[in-house]
Amino acid sequence: MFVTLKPSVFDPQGQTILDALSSLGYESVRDVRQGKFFELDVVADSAQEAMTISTEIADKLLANTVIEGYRVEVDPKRGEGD
Amino acid sequence: MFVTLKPSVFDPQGQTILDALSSLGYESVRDVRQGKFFELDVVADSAQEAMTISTEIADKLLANTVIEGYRVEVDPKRGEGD
Amino acid sequence: MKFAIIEFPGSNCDHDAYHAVRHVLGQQADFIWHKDTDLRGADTVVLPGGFSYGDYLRTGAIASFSPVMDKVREFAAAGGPVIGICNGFQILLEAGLLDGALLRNRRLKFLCQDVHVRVEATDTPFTASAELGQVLKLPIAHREGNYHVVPERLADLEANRQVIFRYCDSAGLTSDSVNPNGSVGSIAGICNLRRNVVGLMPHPERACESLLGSDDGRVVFESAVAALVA
Amino acid sequence: MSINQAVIETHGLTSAEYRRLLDILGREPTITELGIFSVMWSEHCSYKSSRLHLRRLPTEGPRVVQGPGENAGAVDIGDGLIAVFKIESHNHPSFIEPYQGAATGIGGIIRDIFTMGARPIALLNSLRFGELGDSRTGATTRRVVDGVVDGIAGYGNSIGIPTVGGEVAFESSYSGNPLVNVFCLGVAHAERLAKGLASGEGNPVYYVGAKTGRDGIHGATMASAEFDEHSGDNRPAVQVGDPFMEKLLLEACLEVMQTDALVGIQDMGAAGLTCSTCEMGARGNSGIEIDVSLVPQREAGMTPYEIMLSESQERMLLVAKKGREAEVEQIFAKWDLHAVRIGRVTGDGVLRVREGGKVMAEIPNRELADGAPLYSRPIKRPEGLDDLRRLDLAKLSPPVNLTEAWLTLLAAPVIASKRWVYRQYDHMVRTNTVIRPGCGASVVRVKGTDSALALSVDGNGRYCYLDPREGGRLAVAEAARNVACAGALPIGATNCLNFGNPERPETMWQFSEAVDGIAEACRTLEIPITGGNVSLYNETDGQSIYPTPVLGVVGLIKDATRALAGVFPEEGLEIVLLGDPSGALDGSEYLKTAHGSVQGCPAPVDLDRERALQSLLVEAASNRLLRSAHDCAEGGFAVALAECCIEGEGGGASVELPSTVGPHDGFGLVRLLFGEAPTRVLVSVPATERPRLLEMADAVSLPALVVGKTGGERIRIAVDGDVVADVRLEEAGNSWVTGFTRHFESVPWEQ
Ligand SMILES: Nc1ncnc2c1ncn2[C@@H]1O[C@H](COP(=O)(O)OP(=O)(O)O)[C@@H](O)[C@H]1O
Ligand SMILES: [Mg+2]
Repeated sequence: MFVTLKPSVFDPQGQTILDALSSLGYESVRDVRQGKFFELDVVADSAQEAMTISTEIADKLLANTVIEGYRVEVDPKRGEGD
Repeated sequence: MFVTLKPSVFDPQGQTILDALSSLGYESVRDVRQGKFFELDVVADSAQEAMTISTEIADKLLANTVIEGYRVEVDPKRGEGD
Repeated sequence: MKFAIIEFPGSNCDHDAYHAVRHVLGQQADFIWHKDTDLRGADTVVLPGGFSYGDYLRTGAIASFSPVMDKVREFAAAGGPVIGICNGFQILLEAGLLDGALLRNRRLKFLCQDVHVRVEATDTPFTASAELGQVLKLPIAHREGNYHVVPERLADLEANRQVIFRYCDSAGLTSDSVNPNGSVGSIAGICNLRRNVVGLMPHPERACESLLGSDDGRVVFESAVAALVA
Repeated sequence: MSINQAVIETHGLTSAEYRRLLDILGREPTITELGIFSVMWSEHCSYKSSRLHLRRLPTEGPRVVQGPGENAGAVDIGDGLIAVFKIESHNHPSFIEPYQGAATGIGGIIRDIFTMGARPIALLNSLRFGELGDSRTGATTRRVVDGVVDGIAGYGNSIGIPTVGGEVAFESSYSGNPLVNVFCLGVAHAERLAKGLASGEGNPVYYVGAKTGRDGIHGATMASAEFDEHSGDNRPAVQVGDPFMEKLLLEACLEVMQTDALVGIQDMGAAGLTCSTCEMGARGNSGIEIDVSLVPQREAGMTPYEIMLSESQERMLLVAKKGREAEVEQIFAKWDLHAVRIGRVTGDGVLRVREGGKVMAEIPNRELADGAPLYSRPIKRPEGLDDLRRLDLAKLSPPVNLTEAWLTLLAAPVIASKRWVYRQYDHMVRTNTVIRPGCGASVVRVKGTDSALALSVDGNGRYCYLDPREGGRLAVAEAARNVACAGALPIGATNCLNFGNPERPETMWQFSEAVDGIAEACRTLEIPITGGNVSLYNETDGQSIYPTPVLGVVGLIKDATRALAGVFPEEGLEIVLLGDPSGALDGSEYLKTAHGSVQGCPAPVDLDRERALQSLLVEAASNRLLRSAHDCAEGGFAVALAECCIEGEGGGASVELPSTVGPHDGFGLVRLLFGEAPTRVLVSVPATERPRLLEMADAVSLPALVVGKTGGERIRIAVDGDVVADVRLEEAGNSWVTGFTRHFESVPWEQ
């Protein structure tokens, strides 16, 4: 689950990293944006269900949709091992 | 670029989120680990080169390799639009 | 006059708020544990500062789901005065009781220092005893105090006079250099449309005794008392 | 695993120590037992090299309620209350991972305080780093400074205990081994003092807090071994702090202590479960039996060895009264904590570790806790010390422009304002901070009483390097003087002794000398040492740090409204210099900043006169004679004067000093302005109070010189009628206020 600031929101952390990189000579880096990601271990009957649960969680808790956007990916293989 | 705490390192944030989810009734979530991710816009001649630069940056600046591991992915198509 | 001071796990200015209203102002005050679902007849609700749930995930995010927040919502919906200070402000935003969000300070670091704020409206229960344009010296202590709303919403806030406190210098002038955290419009505190819910980043409860350097913050709590008596 | 020579060595035990172990057990140890012995007998836990020396420190006094030996010391502050305080080092972890190292250091010292039943109300920190300007190590230093300050802020701010003061210094000797010493103070009701002991056969032993992981296994032994280039191998051993968990623990433990259901309590710090079980048993003359399979675990497949040695943070061990279990468990549950019964108190004096039905370790407690061999390690005065102590100014030239030299000194990272640091610390939470960080000691009031406590941590490694005994005396005198300048009577002290490798006789000489110096000063000034911490093996690749004792002194102000600030509060006050006008350049900041030289014999402290000065300050403050008091420390008179003006509200100042007789080496004025010496304080008084102040000074034969007045837009120093240094207040302010940040930000990022 990936949570990032919306493009319209200024990202001071990304900007600071960008400044640091340019002072280190990494001129080829044009932009940096910092986000969060969450690995959730979800028990579900199907990838579909896992997706539904995760999306709900992202929307409700893990992202603040006033400033952040999110993207959910499900890796169903993970569970099979259990 | 994905930066996560090494598996053996305690992740208090993930633990607290897990507890919160369970008190919200999301019992099916078994584990949460929180990580950071960075989107870098790198100008490079090849995906290979972008990979090299990004990996170097992750190692030097973005990840604290004492407690964190990282993974780099390059999305070459991105650049084409520019 | 009775204040309810809500305690979340990780709140750490709860005792400071209690001290200010109970011992400095001499009003009644109750601590309300976040799992409680009874505000015990309080007249005013205070969401204090601190690091609820460690500020893990996002400041105020997890606390906004606490059982007591349903009661706070009801209380606010009935017009009851609610103030969120620092982390309490962050919780009100996450709970949707106020508009906008708080980002990391523009220079990233935690900032603990005195600032000046200008009172922009006196028709709220927490500024009624202040004068319009009055400059208060109050401490801030936060890392996520950079207030953000999209431009259209900012225009609404301004049009509705929902901006209650703005960072300024000791003479009351706003400028980028006296905006400590990068907040849009130098906003230090806002209220809801109904004007009974107020959130602010500075800590008035830390500025209630001259022994501690300023008692400018008293007016916030005195307003609440006066508003009720009136 | 079979226990062979190699295994014993990796556990850091010498063959003599291993023989002792065999004697105690009367058999070969299991691997779990070997692990337990190795951490308990590490330098860090057993103080085996230092303990014989520490006995020379004075630890008694009429106010002492708890001396060394418990988790923290305590002194009586009246109103039925006690102040509980201690200082600890977290040097090695902070170099490996600055943020987490410093953060967990804060977590550890806070636990030491609330373990005693005290509500922590203030934190201080004493930091030493390499030189920011060093082209080889500067970038690393920048990263370490940034991480350490961030870590202290991250933990302290979150848990809601104000970090009200501290100190920061830079010397190349710390570049590979920074020092992070943290101090915490709490207040408790005298009758509620909790102890770390286990007694009452059959009483339940509880584990509460974070789950146990494989963190920091061998942490305690790591803190006791010097670094080398392979230190990286220790890296996975870094622990992550969880201030939120600690906040819950703090509140829950204090709530449990309100009941009388508790017998004893101790945090699991260095050496975790091992140290807490064994020490609690030993203190209570009992045994403890635990079952490691009941210990909450974060990782799968942990062995008893790992569980016993883990240094996971934010964990406490409690002994409750039998029959009161439900009460205790309920309080923890309220705070979302789960108190787990992992064992019980026994009457046989043995630490017994089971894994289910199997006994994995069985060791007599007392021998384990107190039976570590004590070493009287060889001592030798370093060769070359005499050369070091000879300062020959003839080879140096005095500054052409004293004003410029002054501005340079004001901007030196050691002297410049530490606002960049303390602004990141919440120093006001809990609404007790009467005097904030900025200049001199900090003052916190004690709610519910009229009184306040003044706090200061001080040490000067350079003085100790040149003369460890004098350095020890000077550190005590300075910390106490800072507290007295706030109008507080010094009533207790704690110390953190940071030294190099004790196996070097020169280090042990430094150690022994410093301890004697501290002891002398504490005796004369009547300040008991109630506890502290020793950090040895502070060296990297054979290069030792400066010997650095750091003293934390606590002072009592009976009436909080009489706390004195360190800066001029208004214009038109008279400025009086108490003590001798001139100082020495030996070991001074001037000599180092201007000439890169660390040499000479630091000016010694006359302890009787120091005592007279401090008593005078306390009395004059309590009579409201003084408006401010600031001691002249690093940078001497001129720096102290500038700080009083810059941070204050009194504008500039115009002063006149008499020239003093000294060697005709061209450095006379430099000594007068920037020379360093103890027992010198710059005070401001209303003109009406001046005669009384001078009388008081005269009565104790303390020199007191009216040097000038506050006010104006310039700071001007004249000597015998000639202006020798003169600067606009704003310009001086700019140098001092921005000096630290400018140095810091001019260091390139680490490559
Ligand atoms: N690491 C730090 N943390 C908090 N405050 C600090 C720190 N370093 C310095 N300060 C504050 O800055 C001021 C100046 O410190 P210092 O130069 O050591 O002066 P002094 O020894 O005279 O107290 C003090 O008030 C001190 O508390
Ligand atoms: Mg000092």
